[in-house]
Amino acid sequence: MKSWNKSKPAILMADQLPAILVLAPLFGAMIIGLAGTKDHKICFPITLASLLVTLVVAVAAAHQVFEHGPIDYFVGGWKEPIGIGIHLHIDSLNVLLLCAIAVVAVLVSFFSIRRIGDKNTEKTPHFYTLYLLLCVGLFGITIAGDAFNLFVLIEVSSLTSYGLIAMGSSKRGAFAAFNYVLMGTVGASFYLLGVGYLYLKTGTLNMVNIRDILSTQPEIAASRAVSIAFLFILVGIWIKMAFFPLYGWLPNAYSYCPSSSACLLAPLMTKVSVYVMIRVMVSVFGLEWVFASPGWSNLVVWLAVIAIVAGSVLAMAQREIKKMLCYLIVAEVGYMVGGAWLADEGLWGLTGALYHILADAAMTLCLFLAAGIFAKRFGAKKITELEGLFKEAPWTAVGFVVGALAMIGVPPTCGFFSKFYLIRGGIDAGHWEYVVALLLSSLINAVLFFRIFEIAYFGNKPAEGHAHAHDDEPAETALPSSEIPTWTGVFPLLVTAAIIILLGIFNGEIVAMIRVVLEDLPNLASRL
Amino acid sequence: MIFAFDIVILVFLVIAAIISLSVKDLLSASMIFGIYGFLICLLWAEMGAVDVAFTEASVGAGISAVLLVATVYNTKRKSSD
Amino acid sequence: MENSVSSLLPVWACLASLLAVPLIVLFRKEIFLRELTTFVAGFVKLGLVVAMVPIILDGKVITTTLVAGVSGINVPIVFRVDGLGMIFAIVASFLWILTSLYAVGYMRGLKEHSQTRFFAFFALSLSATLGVAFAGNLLTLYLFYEMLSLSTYPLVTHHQDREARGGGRTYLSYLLGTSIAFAIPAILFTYLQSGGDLSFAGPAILAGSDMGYLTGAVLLMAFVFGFSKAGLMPFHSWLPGAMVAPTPVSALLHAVAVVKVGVFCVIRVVTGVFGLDLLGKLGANLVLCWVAAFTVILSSLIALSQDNLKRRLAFSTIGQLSYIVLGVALLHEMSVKGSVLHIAAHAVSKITLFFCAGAIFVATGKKYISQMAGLGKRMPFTMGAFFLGSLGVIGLPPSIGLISKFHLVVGAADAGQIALMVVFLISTFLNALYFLPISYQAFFPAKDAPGELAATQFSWSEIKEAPPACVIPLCITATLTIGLFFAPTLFLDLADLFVSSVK
Amino acid sequence: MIVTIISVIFILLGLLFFLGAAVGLIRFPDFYTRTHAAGKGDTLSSLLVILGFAVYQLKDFHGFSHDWPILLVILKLLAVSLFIFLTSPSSTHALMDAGWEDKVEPEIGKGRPNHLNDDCGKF
Amino acid sequence: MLSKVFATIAVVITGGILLYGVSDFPGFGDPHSPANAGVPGQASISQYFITESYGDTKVPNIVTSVLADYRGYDTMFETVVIFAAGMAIFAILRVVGDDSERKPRRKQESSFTNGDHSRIIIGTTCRLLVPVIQLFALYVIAHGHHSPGGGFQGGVILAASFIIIALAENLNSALKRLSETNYLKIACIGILIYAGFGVMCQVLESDFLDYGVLQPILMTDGPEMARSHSMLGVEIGVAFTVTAIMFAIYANLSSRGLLRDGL
Amino acid sequence: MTFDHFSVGVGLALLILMLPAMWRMTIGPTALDRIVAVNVIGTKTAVLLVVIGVIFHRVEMFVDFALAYALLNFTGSLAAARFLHKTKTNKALLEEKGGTES
Repeated sequence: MKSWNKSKPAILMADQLPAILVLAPLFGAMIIGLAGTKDHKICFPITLASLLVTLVVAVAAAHQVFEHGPIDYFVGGWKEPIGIGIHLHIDSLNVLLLCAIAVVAVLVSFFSIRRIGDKNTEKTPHFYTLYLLLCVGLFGITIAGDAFNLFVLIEVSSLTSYGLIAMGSSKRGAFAAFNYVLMGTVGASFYLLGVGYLYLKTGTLNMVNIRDILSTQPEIAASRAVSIAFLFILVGIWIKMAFFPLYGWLPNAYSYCPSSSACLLAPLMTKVSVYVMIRVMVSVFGLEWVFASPGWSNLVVWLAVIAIVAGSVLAMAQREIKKMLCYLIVAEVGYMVGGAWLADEGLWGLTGALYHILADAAMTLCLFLAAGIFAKRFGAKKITELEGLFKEAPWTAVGFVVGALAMIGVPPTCGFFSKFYLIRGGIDAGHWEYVVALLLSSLINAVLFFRIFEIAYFGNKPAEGHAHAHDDEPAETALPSSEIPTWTGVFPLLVTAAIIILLGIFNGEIVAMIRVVLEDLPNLASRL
Repeated sequence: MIFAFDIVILVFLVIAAIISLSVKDLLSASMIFGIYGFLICLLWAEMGAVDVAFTEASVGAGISAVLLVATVYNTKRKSSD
Repeated sequence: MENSVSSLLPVWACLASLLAVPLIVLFRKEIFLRELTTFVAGFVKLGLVVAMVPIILDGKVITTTLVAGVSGINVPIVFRVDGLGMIFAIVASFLWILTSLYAVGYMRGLKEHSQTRFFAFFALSLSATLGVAFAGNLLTLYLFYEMLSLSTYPLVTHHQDREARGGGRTYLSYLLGTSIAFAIPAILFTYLQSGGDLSFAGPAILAGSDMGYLTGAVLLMAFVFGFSKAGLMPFHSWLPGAMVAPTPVSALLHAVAVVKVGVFCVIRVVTGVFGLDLLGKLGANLVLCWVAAFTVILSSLIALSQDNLKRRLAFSTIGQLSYIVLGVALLHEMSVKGSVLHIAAHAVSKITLFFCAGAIFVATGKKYISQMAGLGKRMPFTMGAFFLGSLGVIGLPPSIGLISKFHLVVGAADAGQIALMVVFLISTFLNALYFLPISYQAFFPAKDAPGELAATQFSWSEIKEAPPACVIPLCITATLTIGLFFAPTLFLDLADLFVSSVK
Repeated sequence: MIVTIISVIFILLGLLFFLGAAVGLIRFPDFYTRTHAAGKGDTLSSLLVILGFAVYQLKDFHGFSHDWPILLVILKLLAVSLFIFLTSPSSTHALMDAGWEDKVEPEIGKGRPNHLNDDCGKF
Repeated sequence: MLSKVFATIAVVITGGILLYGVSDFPGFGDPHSPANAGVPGQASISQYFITESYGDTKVPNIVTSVLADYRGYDTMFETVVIFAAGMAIFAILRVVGDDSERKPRRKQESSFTNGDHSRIIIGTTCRLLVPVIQLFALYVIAHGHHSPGGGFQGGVILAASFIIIALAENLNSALKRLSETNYLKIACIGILIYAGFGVMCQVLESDFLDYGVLQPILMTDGPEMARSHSMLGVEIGVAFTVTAIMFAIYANLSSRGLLRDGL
Repeated sequence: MTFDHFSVGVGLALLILMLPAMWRMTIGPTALDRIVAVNVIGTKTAVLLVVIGVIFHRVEMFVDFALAYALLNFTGSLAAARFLHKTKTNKALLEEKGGTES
């Protein structure tokens, strides 16, 4: 088959959406690398421009998906037989995540103005290059329709995130990044091993193809190697998403890195990994294969329960805001993994997990932005140092409160609705332990955040001179507030807060979008 | 017959890996890691994965050992465990 | 099957105080305008509520849909006013005006800080209260319930000192904690069980569903403990803790709004979610009955041992709330009616008592009962009102308390629960035991009492009545306690309407 | 056939030297002697082996016109041996030099005066 | 000590599971294994590559055509991985501007050793070899179509030649040949070349990296040769990035980001 | 016995001859001994690649690897030697400095 002989209609921009999604930030990064070292001022506009392009493209893709169905893109035109080339795929499962990534990236880029280097602004272009490359990786992961391509892009995102985490000037940050490198490499290797095993049994790397083979060839689907492939892929992704026993790298990595890196990584990395897990479950192995034996499902849900409880309890023990938020991420990952594995008949758990990916991205971004602002403007890193800061920075306080309420799960915010769907799935599936864990974690969140509110709201002493009170060299010192334009932090924060509420109000529409792809799954209810 | 190669190379590979992990002197460890690269390259070549073997040859011989030595040079030479 | 009228009145009634919030904040420098706003909003609100009374008495139900269906859940946010909601709304909005008057006096008298915040959140919590009163389904009820918890938190922690923060912490952790841990799952379970219907209109939500005794009992207790504002016993300790709040807050919120919202929710759950038939069939109500009975007795005993007046009042409130819960749990027509009436009766009399406690604090700075001997001669109006309020709470004639208690006791007897009837009677005796001695000592102090008082720093002779803004409201409520005994028609009619609708 | 025999002889000779180098690597007493054995022996023997294989390639060679790729291969093999010939001794030298600088004690000639600790920088 | 025990247990378990799966594999080199012959009822990818790739691309080395054309998207991102690694190391290590807080720990060395003889021997060898190595690297890059090799391997070898310069003389003389600003630019240009080929295809109204449509620009005999030529171009892009980044990593790593007095 | 068998034998012999180097690498009293052993194994690898090429009858392909090894194999030992030189000079520098200060 010679692909270039096929008569194509005049190609519209619309057909090229998946490619543009990864190419725009890639070109942005390269241009910054070429020209940014000379003139640092052009870095931010280029970043913003390329991210805005991706935002537009993501929205256009969403429109396309919901109007005309999934987008399939075959790189290099290698379409037939399926699997020789690389297949990019956008459907309702991932298009919302694409929009979320684009939005988060745009918002955090504002926050990162003048915040990156602290001491060494010379590294500004490198920061933005890594930033854009991370976006490339995340977009690429999300649209990948090929198991190996997914691995390559996981590597892109991991390597850039190592760099972003270690960019601060603190030793602890570098050490945390090193831990992350070790764990991340192990995770990526596990994933690769799994893909290798899968390839040996199926002879293809294309997700659609693998799924076809596994559903039509029962002897292959039943083979040990495929099960082990699944196990390794799963464990690899779990390491990447910091699922419970494998979360060790996350708290330090996200709390000792520069604020703007944390704001970009915390909302996106783990969520995208969760998406990868769901994609692997839904599109590569197929849910009926994954849930064939209930024992595994029960085991994973129990692990998720432990993750939720442990994350919440460990969060209670923290004194630093960011660390606390990091442990909350661990708990939230437990929500999503548990939800995805509930195996209830209506797939409400999976729906909830997918919705929670979006919701949690927004909530985490909101809280990390607020924590970043507190750290930057007031040097407040420990919870006790927040005293009286709600009065000093009322808008930041508004954003923080909205994020916290969403985390607790107060109704108009998205956090409530994601929990609603997850609990619904839990009840349907009869996993009461999961329901109890969710509620317990909400309770602990309430305790945690109201403790912070109390300190920040009632403390009379305005925070000053907190910055020096650390034993180690601080990752970032408080700059005189005149140096940072306040809006760069507050604007993205308030937008995020608004998104949290909008996500909650329009949750029905969003869930309807998410369920488009789940409805298409072959008659799941009868098999489970 | 080429199977014999397999066995010998794999055994050597294990030996090289264990030695490079157990040696306390990091300079030696990084050089022994070079041997690991050689053997892997041989393994690929012997299995017919020539492109991979070539990559391993160029990286293993040209770059990786030097980078490791450069790193050891800027840190401690003795391993602590 | 029921006459429903669509009207925006409940929405405006709810909004009246909500719209006052920005105005209050706006006028934070103009104290007079600020307080005027509060009063105007209060009267507007009362007017709107009263305007609905004829419609309700006509046997109709007012329904307003605010949001057609919350996205994703497909449950509308609906206001639905029936007899029960009406009683509660009247009581709350009327007492708000009095409390505002009282609060002005109290706050000025003590020169409190952050008064703007105080009045703003006060208005906000009233909106939430009316929202609960008018809630047409479980979701709406829950939303306003949580809104009330959050909007009263700044009021509870008004003093901002260590004690206030501790109290606030207990307050929020109990209220939010139980609602997250018990109420949400219970609501979700109901939602799934009923196939997405949470409305109070028509027959009870779960009336048709088949569930076992255990499921029913667990679900009922999850609801009751989830709405822990009702103060049932293992989850009651937020109430004494919240007494660190300024007295107007304690008065309105912890005698009327917050705690009554709790029992209101319990009544809604028993009548609207389960339905009397289903519960009677399952027999699950007995669990609730005994928990409530236990709470009644134990809280009365604890109240006896308290020396701090406000704490004694708080434990008394816990007991009285359990009367209401117990009445509903008996499932008898008479006792349910008694419960509904007791919402009004207890509100009027207990707020009098709280007003008195506050007035005493404003005038003398005293908090402890043992220091109040002989106070009746210095503060005759206050202590007189206190006596009348005590009568109302104990349920002695001539007070509205007698009517509600009569219904409760007769209902218990009719339902065949003699043991529970005895509980009512014992508790009434205990009530008398911990309230009447206060009044008695105030007017007829023992001989050695003044000596003890002399040890305090205040000069005994300087004590006068509290400022008129404090005294007038408490006189009005005391009068009401007695007056309603003679003219209870309105409340009786509304309660009848409600009882007949759930029967 | 002759080509094969010649190449086999070369290769066997190379293996013999390899064996010698290996024995030397194990048996010699100190670093310098071991380096000597390894450096000299390996270089020569690898040269011989590769030369052997290069010669072996000639067996398919029948004329320039269409067998020239074989000549290219032979050329490459010769280049391999040439580069081994260049690099191996110089790396041996570098190591030896480093050992000298690092003051590794020679075993042989303990009785003789040791110049190692004189002034090593003045060569 | 305990952690070592746990690590051992983890390793043993992981290895055990992997071996357990291996027992299920098709035999080594089995022509009927799924990877080689495909699954019944499905087109075999390997067979397609073996039979069709020369016709599609006119490149004898199947591996190269798979890497640079069929799966060119992957290869582009592998190059990006390398670029990102370089950037990350740069972002972590490089000390820009005022480096007074990091005192130069080692004296500037102008030669390999103190002794002249070593400098002569090593220096001469390297001077002889470096051009050969560079030539060889170019050969590897260009010859990737016909034998193993290509942009990545060639780039590594090219970088190694610069590293040898740095080792034989010192870092500065290597940096004189490939300075910091240059290697950063070269790395970016390499990826831009690669992505540029893809985007050019898009401009000519085809899919990303569909080299066939470049025929009018490259003026080749047919789309197959256009693919072949584009692959060469792409390999050159890879080589640019790999060379620059590998050398950059060495330079930063060996001198603690100071770019002077390195190893 | 064909030449292929002979080549396999040569390959195995070369592999076996790596053993002494391995042994040296394991026990080698100094780091330098180990590096020498590494060097030896590197050279043998280059030769072995040619042997494998002969066995596969694709010498023209495998000779490229051997060439790469031949050209690059000495970078490792060069770096190690340089390392030892530098640390030694460094030590000397430090001692010198310490001497002048005291």
